[in-house]
Amino acid sequence: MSTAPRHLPEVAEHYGRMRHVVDGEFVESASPRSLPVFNPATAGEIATVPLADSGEVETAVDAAHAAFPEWRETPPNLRVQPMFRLKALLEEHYESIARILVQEHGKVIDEARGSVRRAIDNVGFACGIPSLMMGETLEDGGAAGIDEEVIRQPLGVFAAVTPFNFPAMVPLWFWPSAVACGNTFVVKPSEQVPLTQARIFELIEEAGFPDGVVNMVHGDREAVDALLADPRVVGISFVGSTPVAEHIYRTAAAHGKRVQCQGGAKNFITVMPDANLRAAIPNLVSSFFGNTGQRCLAGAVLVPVGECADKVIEQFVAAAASLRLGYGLDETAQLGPLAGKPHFERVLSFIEKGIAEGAELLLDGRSPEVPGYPDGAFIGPTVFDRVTPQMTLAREEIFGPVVAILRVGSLAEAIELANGSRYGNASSIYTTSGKHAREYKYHVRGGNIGVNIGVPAPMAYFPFGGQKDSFLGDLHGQGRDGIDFFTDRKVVISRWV
Amino acid sequence: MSTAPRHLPEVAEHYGRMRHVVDGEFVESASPRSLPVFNPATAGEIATVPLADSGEVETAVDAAHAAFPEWRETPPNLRVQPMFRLKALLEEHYESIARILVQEHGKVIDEARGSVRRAIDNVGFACGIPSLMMGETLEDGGAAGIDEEVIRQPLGVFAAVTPFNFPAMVPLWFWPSAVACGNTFVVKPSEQVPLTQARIFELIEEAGFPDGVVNMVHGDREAVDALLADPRVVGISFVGSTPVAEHIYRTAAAHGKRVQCQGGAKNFITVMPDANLRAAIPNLVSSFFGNTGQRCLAGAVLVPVGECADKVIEQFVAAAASLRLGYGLDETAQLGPLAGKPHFERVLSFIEKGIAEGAELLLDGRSPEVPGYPDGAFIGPTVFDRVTPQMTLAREEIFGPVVAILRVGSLAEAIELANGSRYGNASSIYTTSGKHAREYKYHVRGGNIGVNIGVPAPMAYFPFGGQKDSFLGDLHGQGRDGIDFFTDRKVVISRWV
Amino acid sequence: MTEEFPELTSFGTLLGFAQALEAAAETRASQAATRESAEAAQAALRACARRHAKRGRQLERVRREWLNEVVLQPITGMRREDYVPPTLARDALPDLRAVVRFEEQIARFFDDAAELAADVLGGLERSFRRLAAESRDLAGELQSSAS
Amino acid sequence: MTEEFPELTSFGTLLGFAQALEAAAETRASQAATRESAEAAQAALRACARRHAKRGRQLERVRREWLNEVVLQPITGMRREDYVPPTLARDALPDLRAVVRFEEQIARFFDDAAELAADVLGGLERSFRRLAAESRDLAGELQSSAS
Repeated sequence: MSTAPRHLPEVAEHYGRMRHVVDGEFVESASPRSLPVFNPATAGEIATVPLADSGEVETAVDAAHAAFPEWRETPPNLRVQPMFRLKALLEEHYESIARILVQEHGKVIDEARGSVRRAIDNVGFACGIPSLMMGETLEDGGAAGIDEEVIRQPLGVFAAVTPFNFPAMVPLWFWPSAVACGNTFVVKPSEQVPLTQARIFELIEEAGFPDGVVNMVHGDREAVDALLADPRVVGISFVGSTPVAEHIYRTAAAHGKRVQCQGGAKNFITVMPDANLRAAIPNLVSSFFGNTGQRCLAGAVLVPVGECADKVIEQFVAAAASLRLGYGLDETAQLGPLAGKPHFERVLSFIEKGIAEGAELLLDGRSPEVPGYPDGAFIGPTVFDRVTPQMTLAREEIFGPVVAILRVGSLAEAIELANGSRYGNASSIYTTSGKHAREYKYHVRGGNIGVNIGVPAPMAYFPFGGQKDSFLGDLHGQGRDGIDFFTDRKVVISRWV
Repeated sequence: MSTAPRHLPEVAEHYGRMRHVVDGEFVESASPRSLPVFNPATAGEIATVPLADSGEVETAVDAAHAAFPEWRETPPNLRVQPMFRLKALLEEHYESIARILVQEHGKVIDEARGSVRRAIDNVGFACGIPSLMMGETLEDGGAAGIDEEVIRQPLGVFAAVTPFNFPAMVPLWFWPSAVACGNTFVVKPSEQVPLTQARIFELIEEAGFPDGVVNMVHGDREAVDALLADPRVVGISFVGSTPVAEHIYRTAAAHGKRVQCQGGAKNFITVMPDANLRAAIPNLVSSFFGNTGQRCLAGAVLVPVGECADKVIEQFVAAAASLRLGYGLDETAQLGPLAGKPHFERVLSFIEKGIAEGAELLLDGRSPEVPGYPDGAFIGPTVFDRVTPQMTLAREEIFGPVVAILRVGSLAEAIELANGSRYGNASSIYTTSGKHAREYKYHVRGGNIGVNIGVPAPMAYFPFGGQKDSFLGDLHGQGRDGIDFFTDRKVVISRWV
Repeated sequence: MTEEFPELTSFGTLLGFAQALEAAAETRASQAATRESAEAAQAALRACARRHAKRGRQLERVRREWLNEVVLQPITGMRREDYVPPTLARDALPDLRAVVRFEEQIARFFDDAAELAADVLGGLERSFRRLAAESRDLAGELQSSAS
Repeated sequence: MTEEFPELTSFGTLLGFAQALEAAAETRASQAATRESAEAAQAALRACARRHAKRGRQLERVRREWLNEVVLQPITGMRREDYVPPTLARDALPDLRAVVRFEEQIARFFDDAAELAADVLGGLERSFRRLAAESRDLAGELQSSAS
């Protein structure tokens, strides 16, 4: 019997040089440019990722473009058969995918598992395409003897450019629905975390999709620009920061493509005096610090309302202070490192700016002690009180375990505060009052509203996307929105004379 | 290399005594009543099926009733996880299930495989419940500040009573959707063909549904009456003949249950002079003789229109005459035996009545030579010309490889003829004219219309059911109709003051 | 089998712990069955072992399927030391009474876990309560099989 | 491996026949690879064998997933004898030329099968046409690897 912290074994020490997946084959990149991939907890190098040049991207689009006509004519019920097999394969390899994810990203194993679960759920959703893709018909819908129907048709090659914070899940928000609808696809995972998606692509191959239907290129901005410029790519899905989202939205639109871009976030979490704090505090902690704050749905600004502020802050800080930092493969760790050294430095600079601007530092997470991981990109829970709406801490996306507290006097003020942000990704309220909850979800501009839930992450069958500067486009990811994005509605009006 | 007919091995010679499945356990029946199960090709006994008394049925309903509250509160996305596992298990055991089906039912292996495919597709459909079961919401749907939403909720214990002609598929029209929606279920397969479903239940157990969620009792009318009378059974799905459908519809309704009953059929198949006969003839042959005529969608009355009649009949009879009868596990056999001796006798009596009533026997399938299977329930393709609408052959359901030809002069006459039948399950037209096709599908009263397709069998995600005396109830099986049948729509109107 | 009982810092570790408990219970009941001579006791112990094997599989599914963002929150209030099973001396087989005691301890674990889950996820609480109740039933059945 | 080539009475048997052809092609190409001495020819034969293994798996999926009621109709017009591969003499290994000839025969089979499927199911026709074209390509590649 072991009493030591439970260290799960790594799947491999080093994963070698990543390969693209083009036309059903894993292919070595010929590009001279590449980057090392690091484990952010140990700072050890665990792989090399090539950075595709535009020619390699073109080859992947070639394959997707060539595969489209036949895949599009494969009936929906047959298109989902490899999807069902992939669902089963992902379940079978669930644990090892989660462990690879921890190695390259740093999040703790339960968070990794949870995100693999969500990745799988998106594949499960896509298995329902025969029902979900149905159009509508109306006899005599045009006039007597003239029938009208609407049909959904796939469009061609789609591509997704995805971020570093959810290496398994975010690519799967897009390609399973797109492919199940009859499109073909090119995925470009974040060059910072290419390993998880590479493992998933091995399973995609095993599931038996026809060659060229799902392709992957590793790369950076050059690859993205090649995808944006290629006239055969009919649509782009992007998740990342708002400045990049704006670039991609503009460029894709200039090339006449469909485009949906999820940008940054600054999520306000309101706690009412009537909230049940016993249930709320651990949930708040998970909202602000889960995934080390690197969630587009993470709480960023804590807004206690009225007289409850001191009590809420006291309990929240105490709970935050007790979180155990560690390597994500230690099952008892509750908080992993930041996903990479550059991002780590950026988060530190926000903390320093907060101090400089005069906010009150209640909990300082800089230079935490993490035994065994002296080189890891760790920052512990950090909490600032007495933040004002004008301070950087209240306005800019930090994407780390850093909390800004803004005290307000009323629910109306809290709502006004949240609505004053340029972002509108998520927002939550903790309350026992139905009336307060209804007010909040009715008035707060945000794509995802939580009621006593700090991470209001829509499940695979619901749409996922923000409002205001957190989202550019109209149709969100996931759910029926995704199906609308990946299909064209064609109306057929028939008269037989 | 073998040149002999390819005989696939039987999964087992004898399957022993069937057991009920109650509360997650395979249980021996204590009932003193039982029946032998025969292989209709060899006439050999291959199993014994117990006939449950009402007490045994009650135990199964007990289990389903007890399992309901927790299953109903298991979230939809978790309820579909065992469904996904079952999908994978059915794929894995696809071939052996099909072979067991041939052994007990007699159809040829490709037909068995095709029906297992459809069974699996229904499980696949049910995997989409999180999307399919969604209700609708409207902010301020009641008035300013008053929101309105509609929620779908499961109801409790449902049961299905299923026929002998599709031992794998028909039970799976019902229970996967019902169970995915959060209900629990009791299946009573046909006592004539209990083996296939028994094998599927082994996989259901392996898939890990909670105990009591899916139960099975073997039995006959006594078991059916017990299900109908049990006040805890909230709904019944039935597929079989119209007289039994009427009994079940009436009795279930008298007990205040939801009920949907698919009854008999007499399907009219119209061939226009402009039809493409090269493509139509083999398709017609499969419509009339596939599954040895024991399909509720099988062609029964062939209606050639106008001058094409002689040519159509000549080619159709020639193709029918060349069909190769045999044991379904011989892969080259094209036509299996009838599913049982009593039914075999019944079909023979219809042929004799046809002769007695004066129809012209073009092809006589009585006493065919089937080498190696002298005791099999074989009847070959049988075709009567010059049938009149008043003859028994044109009016009653035969459910065997017996075709009645009625010649008509125009499309309008053909439509009138089809609409004159008390049944309205399926009807098909063969034509190259869009106008003829539109006329036919617009005017013919039938739940399933084929255009150049002789067996218009709706896929799992479309509703399956007839019109007129072929169906009693409103919501059909499969697709969104099934989900409506297995859920209640509850409207919630909220005002928070 | 190595028995690994993690510290209880999250619902993930709680479920990992629960699975380890089930595995330990299966082992101990199987071992005790080889030691007991009375047929009724043997049968009850074997049934108990089978039950724990099935529960272990169910908990694996619960762990995979129930744990999403909503419950990825830290937990406090349960100490690992209060629930780890007594270590087996080398080559010593547990007897039926030891199995009964362990079963009661398992029931306590799941009761406490249900309490923790109550504020977080109804389904998890209910699963834990059912497992606790079943463990108490199993303890009772084992007890009476010995007499 | 027993090679079983059923008579062609339905799309089910047609696909069973096609799978048997793919298995035979895989075997023959692998065998020929052990016999050929030129490296280019060996490599081409091994690639050919791998390709047929993958095609066999694809055909199994086509058989399971495409065959529903719509295509359960009898077929006529293709004679089994026209497509079965030449029997291998005991212990004799085929050479590259025999593999090329067989590949061409396979292409013919799929062309004829596509013709039959044309009236029935577009997807099936297209699959067969693609397999035929690919077999002709394979034959060409093998041919040129020998020179």
